[in-house]
Amino acid sequence: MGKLTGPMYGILRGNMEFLLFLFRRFLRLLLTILIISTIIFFVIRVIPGDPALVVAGIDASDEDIQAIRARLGTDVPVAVQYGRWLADIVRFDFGESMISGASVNKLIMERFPLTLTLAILGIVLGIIVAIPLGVLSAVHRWSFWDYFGMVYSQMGMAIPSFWLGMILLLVFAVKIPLFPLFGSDSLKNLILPAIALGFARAAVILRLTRAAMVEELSKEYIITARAKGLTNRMIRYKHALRNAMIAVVTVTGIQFGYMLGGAIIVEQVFSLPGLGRLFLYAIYQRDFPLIQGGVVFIAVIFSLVNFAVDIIYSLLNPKIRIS
Amino acid sequence: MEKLIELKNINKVFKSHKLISVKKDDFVAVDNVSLDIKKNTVFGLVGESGCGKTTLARSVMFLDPPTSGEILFDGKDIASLSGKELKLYRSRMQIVFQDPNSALNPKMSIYRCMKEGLVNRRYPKDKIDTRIKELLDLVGISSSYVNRYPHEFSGGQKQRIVIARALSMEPEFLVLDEPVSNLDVSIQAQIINLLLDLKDEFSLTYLFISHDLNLVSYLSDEVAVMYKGQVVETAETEKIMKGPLHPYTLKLFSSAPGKNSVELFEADESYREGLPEGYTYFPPEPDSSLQLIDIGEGHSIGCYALNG
Amino acid sequence: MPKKRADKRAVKRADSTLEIRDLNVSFIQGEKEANALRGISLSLKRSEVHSLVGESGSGKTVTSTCVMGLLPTPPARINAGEIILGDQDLLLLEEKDRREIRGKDIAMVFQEPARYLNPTLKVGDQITEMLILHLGMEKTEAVERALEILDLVGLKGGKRILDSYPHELSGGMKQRIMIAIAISCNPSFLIADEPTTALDVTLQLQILNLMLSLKNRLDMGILFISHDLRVVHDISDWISVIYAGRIVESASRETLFADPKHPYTKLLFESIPDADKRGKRLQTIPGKVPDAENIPGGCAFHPRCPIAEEICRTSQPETKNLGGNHTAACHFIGKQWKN
Amino acid sequence: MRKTAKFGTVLVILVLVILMGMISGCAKKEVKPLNFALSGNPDTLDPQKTSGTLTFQTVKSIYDTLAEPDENGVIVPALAESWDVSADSLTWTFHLKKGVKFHNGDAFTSADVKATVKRMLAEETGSPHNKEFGIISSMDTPDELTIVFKLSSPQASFLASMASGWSAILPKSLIDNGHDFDSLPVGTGPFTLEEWVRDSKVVLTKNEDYWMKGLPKLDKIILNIIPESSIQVQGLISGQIDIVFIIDSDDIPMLKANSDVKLEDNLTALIMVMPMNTGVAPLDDLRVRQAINYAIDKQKILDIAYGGGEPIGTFMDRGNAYYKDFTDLYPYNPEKAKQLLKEAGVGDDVELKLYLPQNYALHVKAGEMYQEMLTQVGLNVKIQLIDWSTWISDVYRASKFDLTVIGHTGKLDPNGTLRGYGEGKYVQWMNADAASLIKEAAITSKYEDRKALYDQALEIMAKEVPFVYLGSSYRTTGFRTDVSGFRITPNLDTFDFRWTEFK
Repeated sequence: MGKLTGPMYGILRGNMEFLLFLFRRFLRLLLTILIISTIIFFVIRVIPGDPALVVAGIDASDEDIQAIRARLGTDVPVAVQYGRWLADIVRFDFGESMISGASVNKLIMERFPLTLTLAILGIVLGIIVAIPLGVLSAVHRWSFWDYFGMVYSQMGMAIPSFWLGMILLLVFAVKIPLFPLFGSDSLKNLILPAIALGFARAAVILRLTRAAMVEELSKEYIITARAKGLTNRMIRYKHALRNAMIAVVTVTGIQFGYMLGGAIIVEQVFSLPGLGRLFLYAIYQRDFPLIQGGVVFIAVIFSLVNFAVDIIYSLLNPKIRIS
Repeated sequence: MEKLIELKNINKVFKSHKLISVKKDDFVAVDNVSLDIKKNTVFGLVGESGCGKTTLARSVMFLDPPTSGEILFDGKDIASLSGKELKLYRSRMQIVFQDPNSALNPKMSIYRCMKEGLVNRRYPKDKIDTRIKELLDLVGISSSYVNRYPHEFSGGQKQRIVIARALSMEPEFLVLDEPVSNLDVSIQAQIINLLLDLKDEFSLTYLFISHDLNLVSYLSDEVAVMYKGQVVETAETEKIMKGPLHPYTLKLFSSAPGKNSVELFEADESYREGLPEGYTYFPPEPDSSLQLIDIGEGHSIGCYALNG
Repeated sequence: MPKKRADKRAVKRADSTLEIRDLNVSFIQGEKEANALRGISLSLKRSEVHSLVGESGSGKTVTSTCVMGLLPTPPARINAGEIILGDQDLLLLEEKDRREIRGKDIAMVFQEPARYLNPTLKVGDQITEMLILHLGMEKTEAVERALEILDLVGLKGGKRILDSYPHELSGGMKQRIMIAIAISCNPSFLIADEPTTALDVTLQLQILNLMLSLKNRLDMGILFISHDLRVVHDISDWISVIYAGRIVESASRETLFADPKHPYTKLLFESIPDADKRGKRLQTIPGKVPDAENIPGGCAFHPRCPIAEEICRTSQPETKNLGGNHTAACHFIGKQWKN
Repeated sequence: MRKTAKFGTVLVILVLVILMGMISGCAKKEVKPLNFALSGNPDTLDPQKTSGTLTFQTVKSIYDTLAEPDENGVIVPALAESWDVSADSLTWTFHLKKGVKFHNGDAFTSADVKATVKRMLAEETGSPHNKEFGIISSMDTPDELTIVFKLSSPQASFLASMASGWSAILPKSLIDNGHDFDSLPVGTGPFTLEEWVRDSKVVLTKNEDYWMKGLPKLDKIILNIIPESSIQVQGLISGQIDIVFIIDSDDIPMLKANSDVKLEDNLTALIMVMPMNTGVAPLDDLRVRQAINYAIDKQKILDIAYGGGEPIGTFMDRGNAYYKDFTDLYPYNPEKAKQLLKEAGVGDDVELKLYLPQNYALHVKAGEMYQEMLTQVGLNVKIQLIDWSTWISDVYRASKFDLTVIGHTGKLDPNGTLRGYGEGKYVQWMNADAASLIKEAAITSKYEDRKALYDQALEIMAKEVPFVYLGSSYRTTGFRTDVSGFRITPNLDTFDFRWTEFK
């Protein structure tokens, strides 16, 4: 094994061990999906509302509705529906939307790129703003930057993204028409939504960055670094920030997960054809397969994000090896 | 002298919990330990950190029941006790840890913290206040401080309060896990004197755990030396101080400070001091098992039989 | 090591003592003022171990951080005193110059290596960053030097150790890394703040022996800070006993252990438990070390002192030289008492 | 500190540069399209598979039907040049237009009509309307331009069915291929589908070969799917949207002040009502229902909640050819209401639950006004918000409600509007006379005869008041001033862009 040490050690030491780790993660993912999807399967059937009625419209006769139920497969007992559905999802087949008849997989994959781009842009904007500001706030406590950061994070937590989105549109799409008011053709359409989405997340990341930096700066190894005669810059950025990032990365990952949820509101305001609106209408219309597929999809995304966070975390934190 | 505690072949294994794992890395923290602790004596347990002292103590207290082995308290097997009896037995044994801060709830006044234990064991309500005063008096804390909170006390005072609380259960047996290591020299002496006084006054029995050889040799009647979960040497204190035999004991003794730069004792395979014929201090096979051989007058050493 | 650089360092090596004179430090917190150091003087010669012994709160750590220039001001305030290295008073230097000296001329080793090492930096980086900063070495050169230093502190394994993270090393190894970091720039003086307290006895002995051998090889002066008289006994050339921010007694190790003059020193010796005192009650010192906010007037030790008289309450005893630089600050030096 | 400031400045500049880079370099000019604001995504573009209005609003421009309602709601020829009905009303013969072409180039013939209706009837198509066509017993195509439908029973509404959005004619060749009409509609309509980005936009381009000469006038239409009405309105103001279909009454004053925008009010085919569950006490008591009708200031609710409209007084939309005025029956008279309630012995000890569909802000607003007015006369009304699918399943299908607020869409054929009332349809109102009148009208083809039957039925409904008949509301459409010729098909609420143009 020779020279291999450090974070990726666990991965490189033996492919076997890493594969096993992946396998365990995968099993855990499957288990999570099974549990979540089972819960959602029954919950959406317990809440009132029948997709057949949505399909039929209010003027359809009882006969029509029966026919539609039969076609949708909601005319059999819930247990049978559950069994059918389980049998389908093991083949990664989430069925067809009850309302539009399109394949759930296709509908989701059509919308996902936009929501993903939006979330990534949002988190990148959030990080660009939050981490430097958080570090500055921590390093120069009670300075202008710190107060600025505090005001910002207060605002970020308090301002709803719906409202912020509206304001951004009124200012930057109507008063000063730099950006389009609606549409989804170019990256330009995503800038304002990404800001609306990233704003609140940035506030959270900022607070955390500040807190983590303050904590790290009060740790003993900082005294060692000072005793070594290192410059303040080295102490802050080489020593403290590196450690502070461990916590920041975790929270940023979680925030990224929240982005997918926050996207629902932002997509509504900015008329973007993303996952959020797809799922929102699926719920309105009681489109069972689409709701189920959506929940499973989000669970998978969350797990993947968590997985990525774990990997980055272990890269940053040598104490956590992947095993 | 009568035995209060008998430990027979105590093992404590920490299992690794993994859904799917390539290897089983169970950790044997206590490995086949047998000891007798006599009534109204101090039994010292020494060894380096991580050698299993604290785990053994927790097993004895039944805080973490041992994986296997028997614990006899006053001749009774603790494992055989029902929940109710166990609770009763447990109140006869108390433990004092190294760090009094974690033992005291910072949000509770000393009075409430003392009262809790007494109420728990159904001490007559009207006598609780008097009892608390008595106990605090006993450990040298002015009873006018009862309404103060832990942070208002110094480390030594907090440790006294912890001891007072332990005493409120009227135990017969106290496990003292490094009770003075965090204290200043002058305070340390006060607590040690207090512990010795209490032992005489209430006929207590102590299991005293420490890495400080000087302290253990001052305080204990008998000493056991632990190394990697096993007891490698045990004897009356005087005996072991005068003639330590096991190479690990020797190493430990030689490194105790205050001797002006003694070189660390490092035994080699040829070292067989005090061993009966046919035994060795070093495992002849990787999986040989250690035996505790009595070489007379209660002095036992851990060694391996040469032939199987 | 390249010759040129060795020469450059040789010029600087003129300073043979680190001298603390009448250091007076207090901490300001709102209205309150805590007198942490009330006139500490001690001198540390190269290739000598000078121990500063005292109980917690007596001012040991304030002294060492003050010498390093790491005392945060505020809340700390240096009221008076000098710290002389060579011909400079360190307290008068700019922060930038101070930083030059830190780590390079005066280095420090701390109590708990696990917490005082950066958990996310490889130990190699933690050693070499100083060589690069203070000695202007290239990275590869610094790694070479780091390997030499590892050898010096008795760590076998070379590169593999440099590529490790602190948590991958045992407690003893971590403390050796701390020492390696401290000695990497060949400092003239080393401040060791309870460097072995967190270690088991066997490791403690190893580290103490290592420090002694390094002292001799590198011609360092060590200011050894400890609360453990027995450890101090093993390592020191000279010992100063500190109580409530003042040095109450200072003597060579032999003298101090053979003939302590200050009642506090005597009581400390007698309160240490060991096998010889079996069956006897330990000598105790009543009360506790006063906090820096409420130091008693007169001799600060008088409330706990068995021989205190009226004068001890009113007047602070002067530090008297008892010959051979053995000093003690007591009105009744050498007076005996009955237990 | 100076370094920090520099760092911050660099950061700000960096962000700006990135943003500017994204803004520039993506502007292209071409033919001026008409931008229309559509409030939601059509579920599908297959007219046979849905009952969703958004689909019909979209495919109206892509498909044609044999007949279609004109601006006044009169059914006029479209793909069929003319039609004949046999005396027994059982045989319907349609004569088709010549020279009509599908977007894929296929010529339009009677075979396409037959294939389309067959597809509609097929179980696997899953059309929610297939029962409506179940009365067709046979179809004959004597020649390419003639199709004969034989019905199993007389059905007056058959023509209306053929004029409805779901009777759009699809090309036979593609039906046979199993073409994906869901996302790639192919019809004979004035526009062809260029692109459908789900939840974002539908782009339509001119059908150069359209059978109506000189139409359509526009080259391109973009139906922008914008769920937030305030964004639609902002789009209209800023010129990014040319037509906004329904405007929230709150926005009207602001738009009126804008010279780039003009507003047009039309009466909708909506029957705005507060249904009362006549199956539960105390609403089963006619006096209570009458009292409630007297208690409501109908014009006020129309004006405030629905942005204006005209009262109806019975269950028929105001603009309908079968409408008869009964608005004088229950004028606003709270005193009378109180008196009737007293007679019926109903006080505020009876709690009436008013279920409001929460995604329809206008109904919620109206509901609050109803509650207020009913409270004035001493009733105890509690509001509960529910979502749309719950409304359908619980209120509409299961009649689990006391009061609710809704707008029923008036149908092309009155039978669609009235069918089922008097027989317990969701308000649980039972009236044998009304039921038999409605049934008889359904099989009467002659207008005058039908009208007489419906007049009687509507009168009974107007007097028995299972609803509070509020009125037909106005719909306000907003246009950029340079847009003209936009039509809305009555009773279907679909958009007709054929005559629309920029001035």
